[in-house]
Amino acid sequence: MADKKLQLAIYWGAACGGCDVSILDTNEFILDVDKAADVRLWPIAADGKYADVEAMDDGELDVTIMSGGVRNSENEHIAKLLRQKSKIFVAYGSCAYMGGIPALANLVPRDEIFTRAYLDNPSIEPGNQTIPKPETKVNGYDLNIPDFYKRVYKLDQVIDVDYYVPGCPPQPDQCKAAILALVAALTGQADPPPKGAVVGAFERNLCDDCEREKSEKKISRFYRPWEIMQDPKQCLMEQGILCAGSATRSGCGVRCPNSGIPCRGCYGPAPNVLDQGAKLLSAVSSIIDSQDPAEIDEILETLPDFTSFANRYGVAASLLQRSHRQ
Amino acid sequence: MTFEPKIVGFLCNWCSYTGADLAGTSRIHYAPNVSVIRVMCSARIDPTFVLKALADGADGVLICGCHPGDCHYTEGNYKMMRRFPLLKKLLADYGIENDRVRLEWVSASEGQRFADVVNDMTERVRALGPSPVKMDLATDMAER
Amino acid sequence: MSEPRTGVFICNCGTNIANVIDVEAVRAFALTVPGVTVARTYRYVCSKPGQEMIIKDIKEHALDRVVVAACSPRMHEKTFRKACQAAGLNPYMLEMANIREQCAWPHVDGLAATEKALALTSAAIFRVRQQEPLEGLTAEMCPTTLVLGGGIAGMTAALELADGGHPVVLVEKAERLGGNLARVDLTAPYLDSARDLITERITRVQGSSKIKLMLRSQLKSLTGFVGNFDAEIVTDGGGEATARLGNVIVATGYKEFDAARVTHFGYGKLPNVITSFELEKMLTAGRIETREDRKPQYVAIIHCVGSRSAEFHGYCSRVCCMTAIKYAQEIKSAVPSCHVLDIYIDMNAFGKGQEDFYKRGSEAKTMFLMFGKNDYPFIRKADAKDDCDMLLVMDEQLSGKRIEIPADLVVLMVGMEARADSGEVAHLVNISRDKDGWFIESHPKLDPVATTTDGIYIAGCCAAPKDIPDSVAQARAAAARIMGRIAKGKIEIEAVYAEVDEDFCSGCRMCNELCPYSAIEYDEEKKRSHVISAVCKACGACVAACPSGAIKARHFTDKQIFAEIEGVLA
Amino acid sequence: MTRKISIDPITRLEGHGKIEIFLDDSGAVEDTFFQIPELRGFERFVVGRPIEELPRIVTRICGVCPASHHMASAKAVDGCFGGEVAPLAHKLRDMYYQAHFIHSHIAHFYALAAPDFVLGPDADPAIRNVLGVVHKVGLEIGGAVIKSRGQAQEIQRIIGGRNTQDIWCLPGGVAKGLKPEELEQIKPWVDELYDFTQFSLQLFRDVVLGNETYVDIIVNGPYTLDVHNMGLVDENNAPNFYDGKVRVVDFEGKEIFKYEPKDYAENVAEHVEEWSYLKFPYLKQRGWMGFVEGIDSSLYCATPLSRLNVADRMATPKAQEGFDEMFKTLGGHPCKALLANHWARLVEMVQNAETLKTYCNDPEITGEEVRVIPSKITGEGVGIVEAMRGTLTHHYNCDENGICTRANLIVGTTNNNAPIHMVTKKIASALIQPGKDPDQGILNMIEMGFRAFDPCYSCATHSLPGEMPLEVRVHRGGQVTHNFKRGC
Repeated sequence: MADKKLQLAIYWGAACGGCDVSILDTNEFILDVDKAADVRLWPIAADGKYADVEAMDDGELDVTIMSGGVRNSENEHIAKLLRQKSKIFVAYGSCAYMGGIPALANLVPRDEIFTRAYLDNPSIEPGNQTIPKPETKVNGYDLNIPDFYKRVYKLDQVIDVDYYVPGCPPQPDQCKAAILALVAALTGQADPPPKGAVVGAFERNLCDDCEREKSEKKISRFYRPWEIMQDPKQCLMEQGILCAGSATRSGCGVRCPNSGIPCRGCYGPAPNVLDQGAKLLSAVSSIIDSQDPAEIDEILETLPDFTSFANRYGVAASLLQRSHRQ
Repeated sequence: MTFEPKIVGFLCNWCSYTGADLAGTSRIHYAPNVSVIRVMCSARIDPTFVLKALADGADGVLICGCHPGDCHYTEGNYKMMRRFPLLKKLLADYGIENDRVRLEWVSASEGQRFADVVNDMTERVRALGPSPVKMDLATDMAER
Repeated sequence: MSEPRTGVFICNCGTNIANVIDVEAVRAFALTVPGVTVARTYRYVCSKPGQEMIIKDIKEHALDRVVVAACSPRMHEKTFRKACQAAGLNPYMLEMANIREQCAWPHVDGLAATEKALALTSAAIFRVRQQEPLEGLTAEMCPTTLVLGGGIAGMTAALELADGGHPVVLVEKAERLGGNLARVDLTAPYLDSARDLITERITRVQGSSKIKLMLRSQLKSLTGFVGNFDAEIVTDGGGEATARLGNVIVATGYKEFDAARVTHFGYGKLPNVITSFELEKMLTAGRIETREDRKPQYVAIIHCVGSRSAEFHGYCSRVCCMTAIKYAQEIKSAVPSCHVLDIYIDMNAFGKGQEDFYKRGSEAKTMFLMFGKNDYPFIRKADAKDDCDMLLVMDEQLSGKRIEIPADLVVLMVGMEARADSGEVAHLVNISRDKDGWFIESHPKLDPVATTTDGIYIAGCCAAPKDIPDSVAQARAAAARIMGRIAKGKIEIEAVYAEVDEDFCSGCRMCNELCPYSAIEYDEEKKRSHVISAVCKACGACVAACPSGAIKARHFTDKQIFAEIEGVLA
Repeated sequence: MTRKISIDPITRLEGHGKIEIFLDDSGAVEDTFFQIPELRGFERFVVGRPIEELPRIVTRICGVCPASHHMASAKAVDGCFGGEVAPLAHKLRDMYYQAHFIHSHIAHFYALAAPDFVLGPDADPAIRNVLGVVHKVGLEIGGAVIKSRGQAQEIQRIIGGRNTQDIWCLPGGVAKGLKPEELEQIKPWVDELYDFTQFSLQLFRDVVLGNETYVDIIVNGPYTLDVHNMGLVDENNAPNFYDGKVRVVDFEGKEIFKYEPKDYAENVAEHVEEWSYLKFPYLKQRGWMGFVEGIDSSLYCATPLSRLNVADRMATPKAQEGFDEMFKTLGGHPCKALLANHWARLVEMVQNAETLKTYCNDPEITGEEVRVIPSKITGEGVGIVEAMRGTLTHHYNCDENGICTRANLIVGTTNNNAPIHMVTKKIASALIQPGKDPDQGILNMIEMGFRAFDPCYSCATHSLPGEMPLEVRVHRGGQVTHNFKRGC
């Protein structure tokens, strides 16, 4: 490139597009990005040719911002290609960072996903026995579709990632801050963050920014959000409503608890934590107000399906990564 | 050759670890499959330890603490008592068989009991065969 | 972190370890682990030359970490920490692999045991890599000692301390001092008067300016830590007192076994079946008679009532045998005409002067009969034609015959058992009990006076059945230990405790309720929680529970334990 | 299904939406296949989750229209609790949803459709994007576009606490109400948005209708299909996006049927082909008759145009004017010109803005009774809303503890799977004739066909949202003779 503009690519793997919308949600900032950078690829908003990317030199792109994890062979292929073409690779959003909601599929066997989608389903064509196949022959024509992997991977399980921006989706201001930090680093105005850093989030957990009043905690039963009318001022955990805020990095602006909805952990674990779910488990169970095994079981009955709360966005990032049922 | 399970034990310093020492001092013989990691109290045992042990290739994890009401820290073992059932639910959802992770109360004077627990657990885990976790994670990557 | 320089020392423990584990294989393995500079095996690493070897290597090879694969850390961790210190290495840069108690001793298959020893050693090497130098804290040592129990042990300990010039608070539940010994007449083996033994002490205790005596009183709560305890003491009738204390001696004694629980002796039904303590009463009164006020012609003394039995207590109560011999002699001198039958399982005469005492006893006309463990004599009312009140039926072991013995008075040598409130006491002062309810020493052989809680000591029969000299010895030992620490003035607090990294604490307050010692404080201003190091006992409950990973357990950090896990499974 | 397939570098590329075109010996189009590469299995992995969590999980099916999934899901969940919902909550949800429609329609029209019309289908792809449009029409208008979309998003955030991955709905209502001061904050934006919808219509008139070629393409291009239309209508058969009955009308304007959401499974079924992960819905009573057009066909479209085709009228006055103008210009109601979807979108946007205005002036809207605590768990619910891209159906079952036992989803774009498959063949056949060699131009032409549907494969298969990456391969005599790619 003749001019000094930054070479930027924005791409999605097994994502929903919400991350791209969060970039659009920086509104006027988009125009600044347009001034500062050549957006070489951005499927949701710009016209980029796959061939163009293939034709790039290695490292020709300054930054690739990729949302979404890896669900199939295509996701992996393009992630690897963009990694090769990029100086800095940013895993953007919870899916890229931790696997995200799609990684809840890691708790179920792949064949059951097909059964449910194509066979056991109230609106499927009566008597249907057909299931899509990667390779088929239809009246003499060979057709194929990509292989659906056994599980979902977070990006750094497939490629080398330089920085992470957590959030589902990342809060637009955080997105802005992260992009500005990278631009500053690339234009030599600031030191780059240490490799592997989580940018666009804070060091402390959500409780640090949550306005709700907190006191000592003891839980004698859990409530599901619809079971009670909550006190908007008091800590949700203390009201018995499971909230992942205490085990989740802050940076989202506390939008869920502020709206009366408990945190589900999309910003991921605290800096020193290996497994967000295990930590939430440890904290939440420790404050159960009983020393009697039977009573403890009763109390836990009021907290169904804890696993999907423990790693709502991070099954792929959890230590066990997926179900190991044989 | 029969499969020899590798089991990681997390024992509290005051009751269970002392009990395990007593089993040795009393020359009570038991299966050599459990390697013990000493913590001050079962309350120090973070569920993360159990998950990490499984992810790193342990075929089983044994947790031992003082009997309820007899904790050196008065109520540390109750914290473990509360975490354990929730941890078991989580492990079940991740497809980890029930017998692979176990919590037992072993006092400083129960050398024999410690030996029995180790023997019984070793047999159960041997019956289950090797833990799939480490292998799964390796083959997933290969299959991509 | 620059590549660590670790020294690994594998102990043969004579043949204890080396006979089962291939220590050379462990040594060879250790040398293959990155960061290991030297690895040696040695006959006894804990011996002086063994420690000198470590010190020498630390200096020569500039070691910054030491792993000792030997016995249980509960045995020698302190020893090797001192060695490191002597070489100028921070004691917390040591880690032990327990390849004796938890490997060589319980395992027979040498190959498997060696495999496990490798795993344990590798775990220690991985762990020590993550360890950091730690400094302990010091705190004031309050010179006042709380003594719980005014029996012979409690009074002795109190006087020992008072004589040393140190203040004592002596708390006794009953309205008088003396404990169980006050219920005894003469003592074996020298037949000196128990009364004389205690009255002298009671008067001195009451007279001492250093001893604050609180009768009809009980400990209500104990908070704080060694050198800095705060006690709440309640007295019957609503009196409440608080005291600042440095140390506590628990000397709460024992309770006699309830003879009624043994059915075949008919205690409670047959009026002339009495317990040893009931006999003591008669002896003190100097009148040995049956309920019918007749002088007994046949007195049978039965040993091991409640002791050494499958049904009740497995242990030996230690004092009953000699006491029984004492009774035989006292009864003889009180009622020369009567026949004394001593019915026992084994004669336990282990202590000083006791064997002679037993000889003298047998020379006096006492008939010794032996019954088998758990094969108790049976007592029934005699028939009119018989010249006695009761008949004892037993399978006599020495003759091998089933015999009937006449008896007018049967004395049951009731054993000792832990007091009903021992659980409560253990909870109050935070020490643990064994399966029989006796308080557990920090080490049964090497430290039978201290407990697992720093600053809490035990003396007398609350720890296990003892005779008077043992109780007194333990009491004086406890007092001496405490005086030593008082002399030192300050006390070192272990460097192992939890601390909050405020950069990561989010003030969620999950941990606040979890500390049994209330060592966690929440700062409303800063909206952060923090741990009072001196009060923290390092259990790690808050560390595991902290969802932010903001609380660190010094010397038991996540990093260190993760490394240990990786080491075991490497 | 767990068998392993090794994927060589060439087949790796075939994750793109893909069209296979097969020519006969004469070189005429013999057959075409439109294939969708991916699925994610939401229907399966929401099973076992507490049912009230689903509205906050299924939004990740699509971040471009998360509110559609949030609303359909919330209504299905309400059903599982016996359908007790605070009346005010329905109003607030509907209000919120109008704002979401505006945000999405603006994004689609200006980012995806406008480039074709403002810059022209033949413009250099490198500038044929939203920024190109901005540069062409000027920063001022570009700024207005960005500002308006931003306002529509912000309105959702203020009402529901969050936009993009909505969190707001709970069984029996919503988690928070609308405070008077929040309403005051919104009001001026709503007025501005209304003006912007008028501006957008005018822009369409000037740039598109003012251009002969465009009108010709719209009306006479190969972009028509003789299939039926589906859409959600209120009791007056006016479009309703949040609630109502599903009406299906044939392409001649005759009502085929109208059903309650709970009866969807009697009326719609999904056909499966081995060669695509995406299912092909059809009218169940007619049975699967293959990819055929005609008055007896069992296929239908569910698009903005379809919604106006099934509607007898619009629900608001200014929108009604737009409705009349559009069908008059296009030669009557209903209309089969797929490209008219862009216009229909703008007309819908007017109704959205007008509805928002009405709510802003509703004195009850700032009330506090926004949620009731459900008294029972009845175990089944169907929620249907109009997603921007078509009728969206969520159907859940749960056990007595409110744990999800089954979930079934028929999403907007899926409805249009068969029509898209067919229109590609139409376009291909029109462009590729014996002796006429296909060229790169085929891509844009085919792509315009796609854009009409605004296909969202994030929704449909949870693959790639927004612009459809595309690969076209032409086979002849068992050989691939041409291979065109765009996007990725």
